[in-house]
Amino acid sequence: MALSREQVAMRVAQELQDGYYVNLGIGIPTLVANYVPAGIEVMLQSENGLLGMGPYPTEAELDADMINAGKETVTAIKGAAIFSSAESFAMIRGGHVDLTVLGAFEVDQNGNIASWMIPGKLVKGMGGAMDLVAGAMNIVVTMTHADKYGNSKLLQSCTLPLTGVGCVKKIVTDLAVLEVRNGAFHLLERAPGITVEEIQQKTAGKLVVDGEIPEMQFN
Amino acid sequence: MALSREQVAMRVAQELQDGYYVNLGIGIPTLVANYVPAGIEVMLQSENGLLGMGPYPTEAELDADMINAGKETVTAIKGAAIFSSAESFAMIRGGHVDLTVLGAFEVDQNGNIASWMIPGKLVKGMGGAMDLVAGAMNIVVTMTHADKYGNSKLLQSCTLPLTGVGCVKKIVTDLAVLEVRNGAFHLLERAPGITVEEIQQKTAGKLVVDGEIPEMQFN
Amino acid sequence: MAGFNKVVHSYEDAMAGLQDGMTVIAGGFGLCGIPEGLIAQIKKMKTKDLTVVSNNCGVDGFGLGILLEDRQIKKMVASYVGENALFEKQLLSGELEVELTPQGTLAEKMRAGGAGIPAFFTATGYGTPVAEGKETREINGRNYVLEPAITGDFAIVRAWKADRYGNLMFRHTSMNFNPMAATAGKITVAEVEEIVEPGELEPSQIHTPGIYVQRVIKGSFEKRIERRMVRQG
Amino acid sequence: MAGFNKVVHSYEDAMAGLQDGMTVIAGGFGLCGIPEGLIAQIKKMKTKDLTVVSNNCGVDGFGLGILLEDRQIKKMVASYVGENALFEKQLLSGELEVELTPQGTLAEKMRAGGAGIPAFFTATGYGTPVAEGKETREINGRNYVLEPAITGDFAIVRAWKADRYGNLMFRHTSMNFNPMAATAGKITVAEVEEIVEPGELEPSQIHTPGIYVQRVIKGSFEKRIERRMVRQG
Repeated sequence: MALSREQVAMRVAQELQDGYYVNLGIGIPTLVANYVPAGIEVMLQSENGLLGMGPYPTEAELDADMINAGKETVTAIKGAAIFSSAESFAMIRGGHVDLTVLGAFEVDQNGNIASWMIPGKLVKGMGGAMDLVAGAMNIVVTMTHADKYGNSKLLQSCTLPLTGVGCVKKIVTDLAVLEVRNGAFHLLERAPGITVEEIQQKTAGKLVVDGEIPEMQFN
Repeated sequence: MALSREQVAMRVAQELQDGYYVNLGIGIPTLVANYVPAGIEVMLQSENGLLGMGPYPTEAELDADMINAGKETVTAIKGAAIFSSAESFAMIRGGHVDLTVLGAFEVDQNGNIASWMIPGKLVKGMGGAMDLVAGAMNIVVTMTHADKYGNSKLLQSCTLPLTGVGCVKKIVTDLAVLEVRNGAFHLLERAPGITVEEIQQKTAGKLVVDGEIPEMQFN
Repeated sequence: MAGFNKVVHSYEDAMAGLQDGMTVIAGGFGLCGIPEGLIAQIKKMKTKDLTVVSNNCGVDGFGLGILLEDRQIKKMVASYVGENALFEKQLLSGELEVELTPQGTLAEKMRAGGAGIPAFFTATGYGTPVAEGKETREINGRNYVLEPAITGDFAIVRAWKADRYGNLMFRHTSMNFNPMAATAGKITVAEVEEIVEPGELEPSQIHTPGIYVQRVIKGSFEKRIERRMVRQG
Repeated sequence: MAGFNKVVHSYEDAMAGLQDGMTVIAGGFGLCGIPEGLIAQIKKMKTKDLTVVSNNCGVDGFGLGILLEDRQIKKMVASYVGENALFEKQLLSGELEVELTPQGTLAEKMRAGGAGIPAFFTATGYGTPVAEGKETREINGRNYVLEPAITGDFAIVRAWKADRYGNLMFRHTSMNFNPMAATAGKITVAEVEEIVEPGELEPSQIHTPGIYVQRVIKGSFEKRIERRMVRQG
C-alpha cells in the first residue's frame, strides 16, 4: 500500500545521520523532525536565519520575532544561533548544510528538479528553494510517485521550469526509495506491499532495477 | 617655509566636516586626529574592524585584543562598533567612509597614486591601501612635495606600480594644497612663505595656477 | 556629537526626500521584522512608481501590502509573493511587475550592493528561468550565474535597539534581511523599539554599525503574527 | 548531542589530518587574535610545503613566523608581510613564495569561499599589479577586477568563547579575519579562551555559528602585543 505522509517522513528520517545539519522544507519534509531515530541528533537550519530550530512555542513562549522559514512561530534550542539571511544562505550556498529535504512537482533521471512554477498558474516565487538545491551536499526529494491522474512525476526530462539542475540524489515517494545516478532512477526499496511492476509502471523516466528490491523497514 | 609634519596634519584637519567617518593611514595621517577643529566631530574607522577609535589606552586599559590597523594598542569610544575584516572592508569598498587620508610615494595629474611598492626594494605589501583608495568617496594624500633629492612627487604619470587609478582628489604637501581635476594639479593654497614659483618648480606634472593663490591659514 | 545624532522625531523627517520612481529596499521576512511605521509613512506620502525590494510583500492590509492599495508599487523584487489577494490581482492585470529572485541571491545582492561588489557568481538558479539573459560560467567544474548587486535610494529597516549614532541590534529572527538592507540604501532609515545611550550596546555585539544608518526613529509595533503555531506547554 | 560535541582535548586531535602541501587559512591581524597553540602544533608536526593564507605572517619567533624556522611554508597569501627578518631572508632567497592580496579583497575572498561564491568583482586593485592576468570589466562606468574565492583544507581561528556545538564569540578587535577564516576551511579548528555550556551564548550574539566549526579546543594564550602604546592616565 502507498505510504501515508507520515510514513514518507519516517522513511526520510532514516537518511539522517548523527551530527547532520538539516534543512527541512514545508509540508512532508517538516514532519521528518518528528521521526529522528533514537541515538541520532540533528540540528535544524531554518533559512530565515536560525540554526538549532526547536518545537513550536507554548502560549507563554510565543514571540512574534521568533519564526521559521514557513513564517510559523517557533522556538530555538539551547545552543542555537540566530543570524542574517545573508549568513544563512552563506551556509546553504557554501555547502555547510548536510541534508536538505524538500518537495517537488517533478524530478527527472538526470537529477533535475521542478518545484516552484506551473506555467499558467500564479507564480508565487521560489523562496529559498533554488539556493537550497544549489547548495546542499545532499538533497532528498519527497513527493507522491504520480499525480492524482496517475501521471508519473519521475520523468526522463522535467517538463516544468526547473528549480535546479543535476542536484537530486535521492527520492522518497509514497511507493519507493530511489537513487538518481548515471542518468537513471535506481530502485532501492519498495513501500510495503507495492510491487516492482507498479513502480515501473508509474515511473516515466529510466528505471534501473538491480536484483531483488527489499521492502522499506519501519521500526 | 615648508610645513612640519604637524602643520601638514593641521591643514588636513581643515578638510574634516562634522559627522564624517574618517580612515587615517599610518604616519602623518594619524596625527590628523590631534587637530580636529572645534565644533566638529568625526568618527575614526580602523580597517582591522573598529568604528569609533579612541586614544591610546592608559596602562590600566591596555588590552592585547584591542588594537588599531597600525597594530598599536588602542581604545574604543563610547558608541564604537567592532566587527570583522569583511564587514570593515564592506564599509570601505562600499563607499560608506567619507574621507581617507593616506601617504604616498607619488601622485600624478590624473589622480593615480603609488604608495606601496618600490621595485628592487623589499615589498611588504599593500595592506588595506588599495581597498581604501578604491572605496573612499574622498581621498586626501599627504606627502612631501619632493623627495630628499628635490625630485617632484607630483608627476605627469606615476613611475612606480600603482595603488589605485584616478582616485586622488586632494593633496596636502609640505608646500601646498592642490586639487586633482581634469588631468592637472590645481594649486589652491601655498604654505606660509612659499612662492608659487617654488611650487611650480617642484611640481613635475601639469600645474594650474588660477589667479592669486592664498597662503594656508592656521588658527 | 551633533554630526552623529541620527535620531529624528517624526515619520515625515524619517522619510523626507522619498520621491516618485525611487527604489526602496525593505528589511523583514514575511511580517517579521518589518518597519511598520515607515511603511505607513510611505502610504501617507502617496509616493508612486516605487520599486520595492523585499523578500515578501506583506499581506492584505498589513506590511508592504498596504502600499498596493493605492498602487504605489510599480515593481516588486522579491523571492516569494502573493500572500495577499490584492497583489495577485495587480499582478494578473499587469499593473504590477515582479522580478522573482531566489532568497539567498536576494540577500547576497543587497549585501553586495552595500559592500561595493557590483556582481558575483552563484550556482543558485543555473539552468532555471532565473538565469535567462544572464552571463553564466563554468568555474572549477561547476556552473554559475553572474548576479548584479542591488542598491536603493532608501533602505527601511526595523531594529530592536539603536543608539543615536545609528548602531543597531536586532531581536531574534526579526534580524533576517534587515542587516543587508541597512547597508544598501543611499539613505537608510531604522525604525527601532528602543533608543539607548552610546556605550550601552557592547561594540562587538552591534549587528549594524552606525556608518550605514542615516536616520533613526523610535517606533511602536503591532508585530502581527502570520502563522501562529503553539504546542501544549 | 554526541554528534555535535566538537570539543577535542589535545592539540594532536585538533590538527589531525593536516598533511604536507595543504592550504591553511589562519585568522588574526598582526599578532592579535591568532590561534597560538594550533600554530605551535603545526610546527611540532613538521608539516611541509604549506600554503598559508593569513593577513600577516607573524614576527620572528611568534605567530606564523615560527613556521618559517623549519621552512614549513611554501607559499604565503597575505596583505602585509615582512615584519620578521626570517621572512625577508626566505623571500629574497626564493625559498618562499608570496602572493600579495589587498586586505579587503583577502577578507572577501575568504568570505566568498565559505559562502559558495566562486568569484566576485571589486574595484580594489584595478590598474595595479594586483589586476595583472585577471579579468577586468567596466560595470556602470567603473572598472572592476574579478577575484576568485579562497578555501582551505584547514582553517585555524582563535575565539573568546565557544560552546561544544562550535558556536563562537570573538573578543574586541581580535575578531578581525577570524569569522571569515572559520567559514572557509574544510576542517575548521577553533582555539578558544573559554568553553561554555550550550545556551550560555545569546543566539543572536554568536559571531560564528557552529555549523562552520568542526573542532574546538581550549587554549591558553600569551597574547603578545606588537606595538604597545599607552597614554598617561
